[in-house]
Amino acid sequence: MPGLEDLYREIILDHYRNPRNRGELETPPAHRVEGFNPLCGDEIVVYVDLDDAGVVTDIRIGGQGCSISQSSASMMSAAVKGKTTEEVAELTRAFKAMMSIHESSLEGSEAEAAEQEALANVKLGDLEALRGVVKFPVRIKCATLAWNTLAQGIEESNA
Amino acid sequence: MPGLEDLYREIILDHYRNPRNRGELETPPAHRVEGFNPLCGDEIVVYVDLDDAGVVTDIRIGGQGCSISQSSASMMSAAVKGKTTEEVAELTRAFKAMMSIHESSLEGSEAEAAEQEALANVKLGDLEALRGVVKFPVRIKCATLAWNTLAQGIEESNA
Amino acid sequence: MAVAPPSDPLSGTSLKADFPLLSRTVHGKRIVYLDSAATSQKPDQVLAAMDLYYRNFNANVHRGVYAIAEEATNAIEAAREGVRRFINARSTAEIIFTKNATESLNLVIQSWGRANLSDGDVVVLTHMEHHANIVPWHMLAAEKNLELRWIPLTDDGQLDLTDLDSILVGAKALGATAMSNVLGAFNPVRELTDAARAAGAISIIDGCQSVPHSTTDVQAMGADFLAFSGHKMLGPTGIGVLWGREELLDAMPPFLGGGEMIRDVRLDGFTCNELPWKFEAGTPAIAEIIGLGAAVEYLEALGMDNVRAHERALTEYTLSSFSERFGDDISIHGPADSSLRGGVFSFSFKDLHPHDLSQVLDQHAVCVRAGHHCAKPLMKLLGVGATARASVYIYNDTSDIDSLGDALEQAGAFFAF
Amino acid sequence: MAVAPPSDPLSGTSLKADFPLLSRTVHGKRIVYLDSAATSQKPDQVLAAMDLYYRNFNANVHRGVYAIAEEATNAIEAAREGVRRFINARSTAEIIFTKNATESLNLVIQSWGRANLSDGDVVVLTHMEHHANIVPWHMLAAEKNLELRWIPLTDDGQLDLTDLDSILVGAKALGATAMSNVLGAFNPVRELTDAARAAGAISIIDGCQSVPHSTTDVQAMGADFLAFSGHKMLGPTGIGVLWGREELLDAMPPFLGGGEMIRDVRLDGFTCNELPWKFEAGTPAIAEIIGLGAAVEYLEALGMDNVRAHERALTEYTLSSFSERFGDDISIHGPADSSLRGGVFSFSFKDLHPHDLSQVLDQHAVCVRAGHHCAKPLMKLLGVGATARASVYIYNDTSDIDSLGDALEQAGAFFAF
Ligand SMILES: Cc1ncc(COP(=O)(O)O)c(C=O)c1O
Ligand SMILES: Cc1ncc(COP(=O)(O)O)c(C=O)c1O
Repeated sequence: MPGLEDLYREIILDHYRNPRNRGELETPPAHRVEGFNPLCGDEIVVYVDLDDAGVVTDIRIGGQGCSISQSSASMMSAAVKGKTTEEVAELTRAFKAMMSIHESSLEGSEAEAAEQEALANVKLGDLEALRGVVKFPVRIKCATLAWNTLAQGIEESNA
Repeated sequence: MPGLEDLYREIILDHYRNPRNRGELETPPAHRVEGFNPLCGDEIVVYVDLDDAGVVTDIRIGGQGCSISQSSASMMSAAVKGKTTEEVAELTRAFKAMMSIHESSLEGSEAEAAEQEALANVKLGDLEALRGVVKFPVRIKCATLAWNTLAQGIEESNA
Repeated sequence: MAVAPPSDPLSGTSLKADFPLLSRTVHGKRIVYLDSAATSQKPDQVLAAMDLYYRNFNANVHRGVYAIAEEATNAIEAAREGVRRFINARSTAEIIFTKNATESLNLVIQSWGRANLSDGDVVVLTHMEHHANIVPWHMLAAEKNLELRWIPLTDDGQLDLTDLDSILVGAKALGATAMSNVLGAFNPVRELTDAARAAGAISIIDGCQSVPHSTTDVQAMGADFLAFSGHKMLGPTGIGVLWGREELLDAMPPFLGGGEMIRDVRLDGFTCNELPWKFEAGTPAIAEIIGLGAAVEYLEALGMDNVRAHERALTEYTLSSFSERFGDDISIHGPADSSLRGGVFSFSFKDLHPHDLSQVLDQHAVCVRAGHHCAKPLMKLLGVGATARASVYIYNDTSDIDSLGDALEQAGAFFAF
Repeated sequence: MAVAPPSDPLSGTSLKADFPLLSRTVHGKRIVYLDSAATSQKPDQVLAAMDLYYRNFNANVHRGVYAIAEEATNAIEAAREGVRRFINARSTAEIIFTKNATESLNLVIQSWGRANLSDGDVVVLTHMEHHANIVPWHMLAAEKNLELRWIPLTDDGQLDLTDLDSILVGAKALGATAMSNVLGAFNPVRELTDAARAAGAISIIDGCQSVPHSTTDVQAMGADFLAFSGHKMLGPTGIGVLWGREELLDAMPPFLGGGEMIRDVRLDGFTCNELPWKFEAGTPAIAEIIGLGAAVEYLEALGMDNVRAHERALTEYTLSSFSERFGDDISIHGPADSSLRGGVFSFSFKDLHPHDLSQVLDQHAVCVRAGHHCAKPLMKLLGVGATARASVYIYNDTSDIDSLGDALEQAGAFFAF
């Protein structure tokens, strides 16, 4: 049985207590996007600033939520700053791959397996601390909320 | 356990095979009214002719249904012809009293008890043969269909 | 892929042991249950799955962090995946749980219909529809002034598709049952949906009678919506399914509003949750969804091709043994060819009214239905007020048909005195 | 008639034996179930009633002549009479079975609302409503261009009725919960319905939280409609009730169309069945209705005044022991006076997010809910995104409250490192 220590690593609680990049950015030039977790009421607001080359020049996080959603957002903000949107997309895929439960590998095609391997090489750094969330499936949506919201924000500001 | 003989008395089957007063009347002067048993699809059409004194001068029955609904309609037509609407109303009450299951006499007030007794004196004649229907509760609606339809017809033609 | 089925791959006799009700006696005789088109009996496996839920992980779903709430949520989402697999839907987003097939049909007709139909639009139905696929259309027709057109029937109780294309001209929607609950006829669903699509109409298929009795592949079917009920396919009461194509469901307005179906609610408005939850307002029928999941597993283990082969064999036996035994005294509505029909037999016997007939059969512990079977327009077309209807399922066998035959003989004798 | 109730007429401890789930262990500890406001546990008696149906008289209702169909029909109509008695309705014609309270509310709002409301009409709701009594109004408001007005709250989480009459000016309908599922507050329903009637508005009361926990008398209540769910009052999932005044129900158009709710169906239209069946389309939730009937009998045997007294005693215990144990570390929303509230405690504890809190509590087998409790407008008013919520029922006792307190201490310690 997974214990609380698997979920609440020290680094998570640190990001929760001392969130990085908390705040707002002026819109425009920044883009603002909101995300909801309809199950628990968590809300996240992401402000993201992209330059013409598609580099995340700045990012800020608002909203409220549990330690998992907030620390995930905080770590994300630190991890994506200065990255190109392609790099962000790859990081997002790698993070979500870590967060997904593979109940049956029968369904995965070979192409998917190759993709998995490629993503395994992406460096997640601090984000690795969230790996234990997989053992608490209801909390996975907490961990991915910020990432989905950012992805939506990037998509919208490219449109 | 009640047997089929309790339900299908010979006189019922006789009325079923040789229904009295089957047919139609011209409207006006007669009044036509339809009744449905939504559960089983039985349909009854009653044509009733009332004179100025409120006497049922003629009655005809149409429609289709099971032996219980058809024989009840047939017996009813024979019983009400020539009666005043007051007499018909009393007969209807007496018939329905016979058809109702008194699971608990606790609820009946004294006034109701008196009414019961008065109705017990109404002569039902052939209609008595339908008494066994009470033991087959789903069939009660078959037996009362014609009566409800006639009551509606009389009400409408008085209106 | 499938080889020609053997004459009867299932033994109804041995399956009976799984169904506790079938060992009950009525009026001192062992029950002969021949009313599965109305509702099926439930195997121990389904009852056990629901009992396990109530005794071990009863909790509200989707919103709890604690262990049993998570177990309950996982169980209903696993059942959704089971239903998806059973009908070969593309995604669980397309599997919406309702209270019964009637609600499923009303959901489509009211939500899709209010948003997409307007004054003078044409909807095509068949003359063998169940009230559940007629009355909601009447309600919408009154509101929107729609024209309803009806696909007629052939003399042996099949759809008459001669003029299908012209009937469909200008139609926006087609509603059709995959199998009639009165005639037993299996309809050519793919032909209907192809013709509808060609005419620019969506198709809404009533699968109440087909899904429990034959293999369902919504992708091969070519339909836009499919409705069915759990209680007719070994599942509990209180649960139905609506399958719909994701693009259509996505574009539709919500049907019932409340918890579960929202993403956000404010004083001045709300936004909807994603599919399938957008259409599942309020606390779901948790135990019932779990029971339906167990029913689907039970049917999958038997194999739906085997179910169909068993019932086809039983249909052939019924048609031939009754014609032998009763000749012209019995007349069975619907197609005579067992490849065109399922095990639903609406019949008239001598001059006995169905109501009287089923009363006598009950004394012999034989359960058949008597009535209009919620298909009054069809009854009118057949020229009857009601029929008696016997219908079979996996647990029935030839001995049940023989018992029905014996009871019919007794009924004939009783009313002949 | 009723004497002042003793401090606690029920012993939660001895009732626990009737509830199989409560002897389950989670993470090696005996479960402490404190989420009955979301859904209650079910006693053996309710599970047995449903099992008996499925094993002994499972058949479709209202249309069968045979014995088990009649037994099933009698059972659900007996349950309807039981529900009528339980809420003191005038007639069973007023008891409509739905799938949950959410459907009950949508039924009224859509059927009554579409027929009676038009452009610019005013509907008054309270700021503590559940989404089930908000979202359907938003949907109708968008369709009909209605104005929604909101009764505000006092600082201690009661309705602020200071301006009630002016808020109601010109209103056609009032929707109000009898007891908040977040604040625990019992609202003064009679005062609300009187004011609504005086203003010419009908009143639609959400009884989801009040009906399971206190005596209900719809005639004394003065309301026009009352909605509640079976699963919160010891009954199964998949069943809800709408009570309505017969004159209003009679005048309303049907909601879902299909079998059971019709008197006649033709190609060109249909006529409705009488009440209550007019609003019950399709095969009913037969087993679930029977289960609800058994739940009502169980509650009646306890006595609803005793249920209320038990929960009031437990409420007092909770409020005083938590204030003693945790002082300012805990803050409980809603009225502090136990005569004004039921046993639903939404609280914040230290600076812990409810989601994290309930995760830790789960490790101690304590089940509480964390989230917005389907009351997002209220959450916003309270200035929180979510709360943790513990809620009690007849089977809870002071030892459960103590276990919650112990687990809270552990949670505080865990997050303090
Ligand atoms: C006050 C209130 N109203 C409505 C509901 C909705 O009930 P259901 O989900 O059973 O439809 C609930 C419960 O979730 C509730 O607490
Ligand atoms: C063909 C058909 N359609 C619809 C229905 C309605 O199903 P339910 O009553 O479960 O909603 C039935 C069964 O009664 C049926 O046989």
